[in-house]
Amino acid sequence: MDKLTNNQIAWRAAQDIADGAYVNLGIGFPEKVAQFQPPGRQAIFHTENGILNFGESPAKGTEDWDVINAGKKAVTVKPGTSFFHHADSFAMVRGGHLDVAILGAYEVAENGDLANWSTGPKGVPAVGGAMDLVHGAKRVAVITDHVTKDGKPKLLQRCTLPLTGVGCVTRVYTSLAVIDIEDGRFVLREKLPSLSVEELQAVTGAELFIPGPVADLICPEV
Amino acid sequence: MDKLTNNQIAWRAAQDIADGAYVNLGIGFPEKVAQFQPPGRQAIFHTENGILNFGESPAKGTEDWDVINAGKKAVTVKPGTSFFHHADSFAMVRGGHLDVAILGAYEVAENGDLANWSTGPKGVPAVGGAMDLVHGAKRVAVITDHVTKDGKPKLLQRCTLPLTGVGCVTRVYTSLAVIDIEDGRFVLREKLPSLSVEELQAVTGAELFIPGPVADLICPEV
Amino acid sequence: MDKTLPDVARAVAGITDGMTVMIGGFGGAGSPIELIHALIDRYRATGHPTGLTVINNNAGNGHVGLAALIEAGMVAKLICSFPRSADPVVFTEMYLAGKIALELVPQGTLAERIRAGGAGIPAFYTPTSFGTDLAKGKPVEVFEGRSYVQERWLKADVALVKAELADPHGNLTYRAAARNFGPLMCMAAAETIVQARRIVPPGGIDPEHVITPGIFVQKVVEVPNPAQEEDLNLAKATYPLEV
Amino acid sequence: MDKTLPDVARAVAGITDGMTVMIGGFGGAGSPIELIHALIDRYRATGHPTGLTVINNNAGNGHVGLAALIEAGMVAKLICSFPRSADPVVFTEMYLAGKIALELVPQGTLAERIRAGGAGIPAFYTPTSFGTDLAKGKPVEVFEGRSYVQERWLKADVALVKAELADPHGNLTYRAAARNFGPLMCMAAAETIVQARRIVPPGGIDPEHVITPGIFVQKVVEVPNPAQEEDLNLAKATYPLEV
Repeated sequence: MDKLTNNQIAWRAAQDIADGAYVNLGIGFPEKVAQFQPPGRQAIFHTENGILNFGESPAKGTEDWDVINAGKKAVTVKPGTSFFHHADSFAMVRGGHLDVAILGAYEVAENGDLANWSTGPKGVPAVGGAMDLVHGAKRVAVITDHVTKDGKPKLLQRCTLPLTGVGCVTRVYTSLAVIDIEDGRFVLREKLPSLSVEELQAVTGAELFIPGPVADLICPEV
Repeated sequence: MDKLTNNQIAWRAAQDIADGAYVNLGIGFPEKVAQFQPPGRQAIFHTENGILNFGESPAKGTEDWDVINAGKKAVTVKPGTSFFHHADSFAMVRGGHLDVAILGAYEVAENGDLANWSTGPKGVPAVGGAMDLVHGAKRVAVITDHVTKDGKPKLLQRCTLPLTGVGCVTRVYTSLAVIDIEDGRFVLREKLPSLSVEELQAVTGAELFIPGPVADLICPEV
Repeated sequence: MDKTLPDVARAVAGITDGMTVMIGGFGGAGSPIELIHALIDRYRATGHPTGLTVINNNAGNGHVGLAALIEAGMVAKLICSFPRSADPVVFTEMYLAGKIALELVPQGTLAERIRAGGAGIPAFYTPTSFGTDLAKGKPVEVFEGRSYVQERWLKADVALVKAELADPHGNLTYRAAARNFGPLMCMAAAETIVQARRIVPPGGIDPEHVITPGIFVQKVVEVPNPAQEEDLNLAKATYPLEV
Repeated sequence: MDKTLPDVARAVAGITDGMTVMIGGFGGAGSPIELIHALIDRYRATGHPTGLTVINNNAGNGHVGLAALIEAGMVAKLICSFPRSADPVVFTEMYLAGKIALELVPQGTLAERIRAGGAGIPAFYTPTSFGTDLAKGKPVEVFEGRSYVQERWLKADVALVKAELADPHGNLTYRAAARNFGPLMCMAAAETIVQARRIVPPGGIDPEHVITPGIFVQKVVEVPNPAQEEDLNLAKATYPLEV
């Protein structure tokens, strides 16, 4: 089965970010979204550890370890950057000042529930800022492989893993499709042209609704 | 009847402020306390509109109207001054970071209740930061004439005017005496030497307790 | 990213009848006089906006700025902590005549309610006002043996704020104690309109010295020589200003 | 007014068994390594302090700083949001062996609970964690049609904080994103102990640029060349450092 690369999923998510939007990208895979801002648009990236409008990674060996993102990777300062403490940073998050948060997921449910912080009681739990982001940003989107490594659906009727947030996700960018969550249902908006709806449904754990046209999900090689 | 001047009451209150104490003085009469810091002691004054460690009034004509105290009077900047916004300022107040707040009073009750913001339903009510200060500072003291302009007691069994705070005052510096509030009682600590306990009791609206020695309240001409 | 506008008239053009408007300042320090006067100009020209709910620490002084806004009849309700000043005649007369409503809020609670509005905190507990008339009708809860009053957040449709420096991203600094409510109100309004003494290019404010990050600001207009309320009142000015 | 002390050993001398200790930093940025190491030195010399409850965003990385404090066996409980790092082996092993307790708190809630502790707010409501395992047992209330979780303040006996500049009053600045939890923890601890890269005379910090006003700070010690956790870990250092 064809599928998008992580870069392509990130590219697709980046196309929906408006010029001037304030954006928080979850640590890891979502950080890639910043690389694919469409020309002419400038998003302002927020990292919850206290930087607004940070820039790209510095060259190796030139890192300033006091200028890092939430994933503890070194970033850079740009004209217009600001620093602030954690309470102010999460005032930005919780107070609804971010336009978009893009996060990874273990599971997303058709009711908008998200599970992305705990795979169960084993191991060391860690939550970070995810629970704040999902109830703070005006729009919460998820980027993810459509299925788990062993091929099981990640888009489900209900999450089975511990929740990060309730009813918070409104759009999912997967390796196969772009799916909105509306009124407790998965609404298919775009899919890979090589994939039939039936094939997509077969790897999705809840019913896909198709109230309107389904666009071809076509991403450049990035 | 002998009585202390307002300057002398302020002087007496100033003697109880330790070196290095963080102090908020209410607007009006309490502001005078700052003038009488004992030599060798340096209190740090806080004004709730966002300055810590401000200095004296500037010469007339040199005022900077962005450097004012809570009474909207011009003050000055000193080495070690800091500016901050109102939420941080009242974090200092409410969070218990001030050592002393010294306020004026319409009435103080033997249970520590204070009334100093409203004389009743007539006119325009105004509260400012008084209600925050009385429940925030580690020690809340009152400076006041012992009686009203028409000779009625201001120290009462219970306040009759709308309360500023409940059980908050621990020491009262009046024009006649220094009185602590302990376990719901007025405890006389100091009185003017020219005044008998009976005379003082006659102008006090609740019983004065005298569990220990009563010192002479002697203030210089200031 | 350019949030700058060419003049104060355009900056306040979107404020409509019945809106809740936060106005920065503590007395005259931080009062965005030119934005307020632009709003009065619009009202005199068009009859709008009116019926405003204004949130400010005070209620104006003399006949300029906030006092002039009230005097013009544009304010239906004031939420403040201290509606007294050297010359409070405008508010006092309208209040006693029943022409303006007042919600009196302790100053620290006012500040915290505004911050809460900006920070997504719908309610919090404070010891302030417990046992007083200003706590009437509010839930009380005991934590660790002490009683606290539950207070709700305050939000606004618009905030009018005076800053010292601004950049096109909306990053701000303030001047001395003119900072007061500005950073909080920027957070708590759907649209924050800032008059800055100077607009500098991005990078013109050291990232360490930014007090209000641009995410909290929507519009910025340069007012190079802002009036100070105290100076206007010493000159016994009234708005519209005699010229 | 002089809050300065001559060395880190004296700065941490008052920390006793069972205390709650806030430690600034987000990962390595802002981690007060020298203060932490001074505390470990004291423990190695005297067997105290032990049984500490530590509040930090993380759980240490490698075998220096907070990780070394945990590895020394001084920490009974950790309150944090993200106990993972590039090399979390110390915490992970002790946690899985049941030798250290963990209270996991969402990061924004952690920050706000600390601020609340410093600001005299015993409880507040947040949408964060509603409907999740981390809200279990906490009161829920509906405001304006949305559900919120009640969270309590966090306070500490001591805070260990890394600053950039300090003056003898305790006024502080920070460096870039090393600011993170520092200003909040300074507010929330009965005793705040600061290591600053440089101590300047009063007036050496512009009043406009002070991030933490001195009222929130009790002790200041100069550490001119502070170690950065990332650099120590790149060098595979363990504490006590090999010399």
